[in-house]
Amino acid sequence: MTEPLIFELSSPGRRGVTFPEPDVPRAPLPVGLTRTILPLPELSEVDVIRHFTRLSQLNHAVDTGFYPLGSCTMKYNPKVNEETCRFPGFLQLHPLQPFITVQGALALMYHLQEMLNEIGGYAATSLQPAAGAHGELTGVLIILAYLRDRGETQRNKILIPDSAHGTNPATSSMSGLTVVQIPSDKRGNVDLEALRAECDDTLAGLMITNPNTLGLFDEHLGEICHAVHQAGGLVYGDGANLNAIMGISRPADCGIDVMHFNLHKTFSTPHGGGGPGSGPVGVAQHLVDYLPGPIVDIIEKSDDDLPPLFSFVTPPKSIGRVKAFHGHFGVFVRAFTYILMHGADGLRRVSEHAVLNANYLRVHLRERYRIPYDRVCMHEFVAEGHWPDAPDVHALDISKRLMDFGFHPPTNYFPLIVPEALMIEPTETESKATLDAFIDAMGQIADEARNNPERLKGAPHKTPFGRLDEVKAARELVLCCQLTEGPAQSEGA
Amino acid sequence: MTEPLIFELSSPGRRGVTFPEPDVPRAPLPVGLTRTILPLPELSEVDVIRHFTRLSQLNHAVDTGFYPLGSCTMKYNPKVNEETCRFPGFLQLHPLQPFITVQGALALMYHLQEMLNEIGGYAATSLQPAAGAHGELTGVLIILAYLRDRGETQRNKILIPDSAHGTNPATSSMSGLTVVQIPSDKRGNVDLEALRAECDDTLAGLMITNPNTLGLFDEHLGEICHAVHQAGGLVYGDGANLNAIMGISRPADCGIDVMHFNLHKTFSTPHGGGGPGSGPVGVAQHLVDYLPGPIVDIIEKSDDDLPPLFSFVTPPKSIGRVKAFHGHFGVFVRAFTYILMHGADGLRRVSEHAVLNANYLRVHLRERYRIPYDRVCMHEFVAEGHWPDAPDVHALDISKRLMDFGFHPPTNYFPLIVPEALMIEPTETESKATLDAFIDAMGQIADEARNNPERLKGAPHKTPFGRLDEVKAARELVLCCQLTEGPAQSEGA
Amino acid sequence: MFIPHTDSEREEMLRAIGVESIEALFQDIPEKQRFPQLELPPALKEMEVAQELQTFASINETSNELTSFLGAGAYNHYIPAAVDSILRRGEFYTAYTPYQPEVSQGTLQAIYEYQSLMAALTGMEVSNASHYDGATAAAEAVSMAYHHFRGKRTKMVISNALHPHYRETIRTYHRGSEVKIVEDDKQHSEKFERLADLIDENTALVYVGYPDFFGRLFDLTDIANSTHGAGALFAVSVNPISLGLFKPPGEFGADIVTGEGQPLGIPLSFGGPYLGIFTTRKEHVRRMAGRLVGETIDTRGQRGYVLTLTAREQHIRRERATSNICTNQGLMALAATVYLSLLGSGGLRQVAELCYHKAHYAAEKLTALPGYSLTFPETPFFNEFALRCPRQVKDIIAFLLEHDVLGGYDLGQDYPGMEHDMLVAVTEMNSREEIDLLADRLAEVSYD
Amino acid sequence: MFIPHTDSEREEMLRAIGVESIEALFQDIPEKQRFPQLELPPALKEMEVAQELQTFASINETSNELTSFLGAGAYNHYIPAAVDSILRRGEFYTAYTPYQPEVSQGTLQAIYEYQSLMAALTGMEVSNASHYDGATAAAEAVSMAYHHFRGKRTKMVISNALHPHYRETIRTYHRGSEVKIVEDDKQHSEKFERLADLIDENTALVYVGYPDFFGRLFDLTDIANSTHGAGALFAVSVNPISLGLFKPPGEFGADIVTGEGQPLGIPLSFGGPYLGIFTTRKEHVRRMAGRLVGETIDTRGQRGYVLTLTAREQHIRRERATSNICTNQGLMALAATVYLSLLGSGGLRQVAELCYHKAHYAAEKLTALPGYSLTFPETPFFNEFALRCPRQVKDIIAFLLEHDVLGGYDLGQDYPGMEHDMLVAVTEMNSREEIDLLADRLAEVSYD
Ligand SMILES: Cc1ncc(COP(=O)(O)O)c(C=O)c1O
Ligand SMILES: Cc1ncc(COP(=O)(O)O)c(C=O)c1O
Repeated sequence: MTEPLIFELSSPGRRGVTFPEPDVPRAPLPVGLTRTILPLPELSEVDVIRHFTRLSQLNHAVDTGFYPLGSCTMKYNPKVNEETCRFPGFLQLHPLQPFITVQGALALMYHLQEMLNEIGGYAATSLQPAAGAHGELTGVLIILAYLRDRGETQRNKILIPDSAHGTNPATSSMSGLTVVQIPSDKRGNVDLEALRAECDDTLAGLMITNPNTLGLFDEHLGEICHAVHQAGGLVYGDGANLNAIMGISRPADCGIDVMHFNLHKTFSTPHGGGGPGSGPVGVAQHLVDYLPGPIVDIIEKSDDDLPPLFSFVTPPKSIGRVKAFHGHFGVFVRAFTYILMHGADGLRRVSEHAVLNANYLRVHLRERYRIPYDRVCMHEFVAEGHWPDAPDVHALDISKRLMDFGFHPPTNYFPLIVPEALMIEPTETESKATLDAFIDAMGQIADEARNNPERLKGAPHKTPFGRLDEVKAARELVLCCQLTEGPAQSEGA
Repeated sequence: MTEPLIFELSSPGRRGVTFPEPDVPRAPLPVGLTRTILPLPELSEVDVIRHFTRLSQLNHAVDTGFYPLGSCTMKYNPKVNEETCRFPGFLQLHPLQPFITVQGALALMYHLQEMLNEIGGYAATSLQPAAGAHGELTGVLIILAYLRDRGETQRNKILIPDSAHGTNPATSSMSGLTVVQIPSDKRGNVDLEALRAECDDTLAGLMITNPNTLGLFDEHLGEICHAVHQAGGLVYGDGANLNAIMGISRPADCGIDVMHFNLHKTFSTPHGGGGPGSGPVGVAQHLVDYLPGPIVDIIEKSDDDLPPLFSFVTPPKSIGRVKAFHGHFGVFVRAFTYILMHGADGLRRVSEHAVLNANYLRVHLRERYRIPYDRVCMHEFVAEGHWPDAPDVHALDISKRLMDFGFHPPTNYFPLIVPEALMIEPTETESKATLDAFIDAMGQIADEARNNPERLKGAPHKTPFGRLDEVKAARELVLCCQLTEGPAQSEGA
Repeated sequence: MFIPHTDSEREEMLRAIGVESIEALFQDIPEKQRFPQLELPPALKEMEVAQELQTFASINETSNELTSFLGAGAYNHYIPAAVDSILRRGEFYTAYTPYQPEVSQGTLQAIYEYQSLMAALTGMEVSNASHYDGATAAAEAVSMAYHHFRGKRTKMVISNALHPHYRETIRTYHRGSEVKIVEDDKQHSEKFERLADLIDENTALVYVGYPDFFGRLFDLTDIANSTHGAGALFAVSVNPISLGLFKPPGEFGADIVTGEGQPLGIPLSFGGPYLGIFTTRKEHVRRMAGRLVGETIDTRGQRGYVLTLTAREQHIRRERATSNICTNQGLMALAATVYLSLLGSGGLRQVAELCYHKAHYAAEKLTALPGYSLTFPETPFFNEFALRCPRQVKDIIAFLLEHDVLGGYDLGQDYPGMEHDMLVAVTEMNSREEIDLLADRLAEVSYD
Repeated sequence: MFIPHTDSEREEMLRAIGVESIEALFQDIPEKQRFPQLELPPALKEMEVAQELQTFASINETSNELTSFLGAGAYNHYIPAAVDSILRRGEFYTAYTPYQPEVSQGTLQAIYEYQSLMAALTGMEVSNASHYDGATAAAEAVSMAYHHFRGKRTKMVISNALHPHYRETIRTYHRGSEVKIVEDDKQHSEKFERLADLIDENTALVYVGYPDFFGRLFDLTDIANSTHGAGALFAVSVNPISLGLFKPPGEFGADIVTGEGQPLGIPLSFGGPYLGIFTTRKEHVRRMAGRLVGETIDTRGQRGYVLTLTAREQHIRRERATSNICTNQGLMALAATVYLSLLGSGGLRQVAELCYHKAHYAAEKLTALPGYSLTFPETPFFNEFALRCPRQVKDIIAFLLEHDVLGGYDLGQDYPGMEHDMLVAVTEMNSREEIDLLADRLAEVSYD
């Protein structure tokens, strides 16, 4: 049963919510500026609730089952986070209230900044960026501002490993930089020679993801950073994979000058069906002055009786703000709750078990799937979803078939350096029982690839929808609907 | 895919929630009293959330679709109710707090008592009863206390129409009364002659449901009450069907001495998968002193500056409390919110549209289904789920087949006076579009009864479960499970 | 709003019915009684009603704003956020009794799990799907005992230390029946001698609290034996949290266990809705009141669940039903199920221990104050104890309230002669500082 | 807790992997940098963390406790309870970007509906699935205009009355590019003459606010014509609530409409997460950034939805992508979708009217006070207006705060010379009494 569109459920004149009559005189409306038609759907509250309740049930989500979507850290989102972020003392704060009225919120942001500094090894962090990619843009602009400040206007080249996420090159070109792609070596590390060859005085820096998108900790990370620094460049760290290394290794200690955190990955804030995220950016001491503002600082130290006084300050050479207001505060509250519940040991345990789970899957799956860079991995690994003796079966077919077992598929076709990539990130919140069931399903699929490939090509079979025609969508480009009379109720039989 | 039992998902040593270590010294435990085994399941939070999320999706509910379960008033439950009842100022109140600290809660209860008095026409209302049946018990005990108080110990007979809900006779025998069943007449009213014949000096009273369970307003209600009163008995009103008559007719005005309200039906509080309900009991002036205590009253009137002071008081001849504390306060908050949102006109509109919807369905369904007492109905009506020319098809088959169209079936096999009863109560919150879709489905089913009866006998087809073997359940009586090793994850294919 | 009809739809519907107006649908109602003008406050919009209710709520002082040591049958425990996140699912809370199992497996399996958890927790064999609360569960236990002996035994021997509300509810429920309630007095010794003395061959049931209203825990072996020796049934009312640490009544041979389930993840909410626990032995299942879920299979061979033994219930058996109960506490039973699933055996034990240790710390602190002592110094207790005070408890409570402390419960309200005894409850929510604060405040209370 | 591993499971897993200990999995990390001891506060249990966060929250004074007239880009509107009840559904908020449409139709259809609603509201043809907020949506509009002219036009003419944060964000985003931002001054007349003067053949984009930062509403016909006359694109930043009452930018010929979606059912939450609205004309769809959902069918013939035109995006096109955006504001877009579905055209119009009438009542009341006047007396406004005050706004705000009133926004912070101008916002949440109270308080403010 498909669900009608909200517009198709509309009946003219119906009302879901109404508001009081004005308690003030009506003012005349400006002539010529008022709108004549406002084609929004008209429904009762029950229609709206049913519609979205039924829609929700068509989703796979962390709350309904395993979601090993590589690079996305689909860990469980603790329910207490959803309560704390809704405390009226947080939810009903206007971003521009006088700072004296929001000391609790500022204190929370300050402590979160400090915690992230500690986890990453950084001197300062701005919470403003809205997501990972936004953090990248912020970080690269900081690098550029730093270099320009030193008069190094010729530095316009940025190095990006071929395993990098698409946001890295996209960010770089948004920032006006020229991207040079660096190949990976046989062990899945950045090819050190290729990198060194590009380390000249046009170098602005390197964007590196570590652990990288193969799930591997680069064995030459120190040398890589050293080479870039030697050439006068800076190193940007894509922190998407921080979940592997909290309390295990601090990016700043390894030479990464600036990095974004993904609160929506590492720190358990929900992905929201696509967002919101939050991508705070941490920087080493030499970049502190360039952070986007404002950030929270203590403007009067605490004394015996009084707590410290917090306020917003803008760093002296700030690149400027990267969005309105102060960032995704509601996400901060969740992440702060999460960090408080874990402490240093707890966060290390998180990373340890994320890595344990990934390796457990890896050693079991390599019996049936080729794993191109097969060494101890961090929080994720990449398998090949293809076999020479089952030429018609592709990673996509495996993914679709996994849905029949109640699993969300791994990330497909990324990173680009592995053909038919299946990028698998179990996270630490999954139990051995779930991993075992996934291993069984993957085994059965490997069998079916040989015995019954049609079962895979036709998958999924047990989901509410079969495969969707993406070509038709792109060709016809029906991107929104109009108010029409439509079926009000889906039918049986 | 069936969902494993919570016990089957357990892994010894796993923890969903943990608590802090004691901040006080440990006290020695009493010898010989401590427990050695505590066989509860052990899961992580994500396992628990997934389990109950998946379970929930196996339910039909008002929030997922039409639920015309007769006699249950499955109207939409406004979402704002779910917020107001969770305000910390309500949720975190202990029932035994000094009354001076709970004036807001007492004021709310007082106003709700007054509102119910006004809606029913009563002199006083106790909010204590937990549900309809509990209200019945309360009301019948009040009648008995009143009669006994007047020395009428011989009055042990209670009259109950044959259309009554099972709780009415069950209540009566719990109260020590002898039940005499009164037949219905051809128009679905209480058979007045039969009633009069039983009106003697052993009569304690009559329990009447009006509108009755056929959905009909008894055409002789005044005469019925008069006859009972003449004989020295009292009239109890089962208020299950109040949704038809708010602002239309007040039970007390018609001669009903005592009645329960169902906040979980008429006043939109959610049914909770079986409860909680709330069954406040309203009484006419002569019964006021017998109400179960405590009820809320004003003990100091308001004056210019101060609001009135509310407190609990126990009526002088109270039958005693019928439960611990003061009733289902969380349900009161919802009902109070609902009444405030409607006002007098709004409640009347509710009843008007409940009746409109029922009659709209009735006139359409009578084209295909026999409606034994076919006259203008109130908020519901009863159809026969059987045709002479489709002898194998029964009300149950129709009900199961309706599920395939996304509808919850009507109430089956009640009231007992209609063979193969399908008791249909749409409520006012359903739109014409939904009713039309239901009419279409019922029409299609009437066709299938002749053309394709197997389709009905085998129904439902599109639900996650097929018909369940009730005989096996009653024979084997497996009523709880033990800790066992079980499948941790359901399987595909 | 909640009535979706547009004007034109309404017209169309009236036309289909064949009447001119909605009013015409109400001809069966005598004109005199038709369309009364109700006097109710003017209708508020959602936005206004939310503000209005907030006003009511904010007038109250909550157990969170105050430092609370109030228990007496309802306890301030921590409720993990996951509990409410499940209870807020519309599929659970906007469904009703699972009459139609094919579209109600969520509710049915959850009830089955609830039954299993309650049986495990109390050490019994079967549980029903819930009663209204601890008080009505107790009243239903009395009915069950009465029916068990087919009315041939009418005496119910009930400990005076059972919650006063429960005892009163039992009496109210059985006003109209032949049942005779007898009680001992509160001072009965650990051996329940006074209670045992009341048992005779007309005794159908012996009822005790465990912990009792004063928080006391007794070894129930002897009283269970005396009861069974007289051929009567033995019933125990429990605080379910205590069963995380203490022997379940089933191990003492209880025939019926009832209790207030509120501590299992259900908010205080000024007294309700709560949860009536009811478990018993399998041999009594047909006389047990309330709904019951059993395992079975469906036509596709899948394991599933249905309401079973419905022939006991009012909608089938009518005046011969075991009880009139219909709507029960479904959602509250779900809360308890989720709560126990989250805590598991380790978590429940932890909560029970925290309550126990903190209550004992409090008892030690408070009895160290001059003028204060334990009312029952010899008896073990769980998380609540009676404290003999140097002044009338009602004055002490008023004094404490001035300092934003919700003192305990004034036992003089229910037990004449105990006007100096305060029932003090401590849970995992009370910190050591709060207990010390209580001690400091109580130290300030001068002698009469 | 959140790591489900029991000790024995951990052992078994390590054995399967073939390592002795978890530490052994981290050999690739140089020892020197391995296992730093982090200094973080000690771990709290859920029960403690809930209390701790409550402490942080309670230190703040909320817009509900105070009487608030603060807007300036974020508004205190009523959010119907049904919105959050949908947002709390785990199926929505714990899913991610719907890469796998077969198990993501809930999210996909909701986005499609969001796109449809935004297109309808703004009077445009297509909408993306969201940007981070109104500021970054504006910055992306500038990028789009730049790419539209393939870098051949580099000048962006931006109204100085666009939200200061948006203007700053645009500048930050385009620090590294050739884009040149030019602004007029805030005093431009209704005809946008000053802005029009800046347009030339190198102009790619002209950007105005509607309402602008000062709450003002202008007829955009002429400036749209001037813009198009020069061959440039015309972009408008909106407050979506105002579009319940006022002509949508599409009717004025806008090429791009952006805006802050927060007023559509999203809580203030100290500034985020909010919602960046972005709509445009179909011809520009391939250069629009962000995700996009399109209709299609599945193998069973059912209508369904997929992410489409993904070739524009970073994960396919990498350094040639339209933007780097990946994670967006999915859940906030859902909030707006539910909000608009609940209100419908009637409800949205009602909210817009309430804001309009109340703001105008406030303007009348306040300008009747001696020393107060409208800064822009000639121009229509929506729900916000600049009030010229007899004293520095910063003093007025401090004075009002003493009386628990959150005054408006101090325009002097962004506009030198406007230290006496306060931006006052009024929504349906402000009662007449509150407005009168503000007037009373402002009357007490004496002249300098
Ligand atoms: C490796 C990597 N880098 C960057 C990003 C972009 O982060 P965001 O989606 O939060 O913008 C992602 C997102 O999945 C990623 O996996
Ligand atoms: C007519 C009638 N009377 C009484 C009851 C019992 O009410 P409750 O279930 O609230 O105890 C019902 C319940 O459905 C009913 O329909």
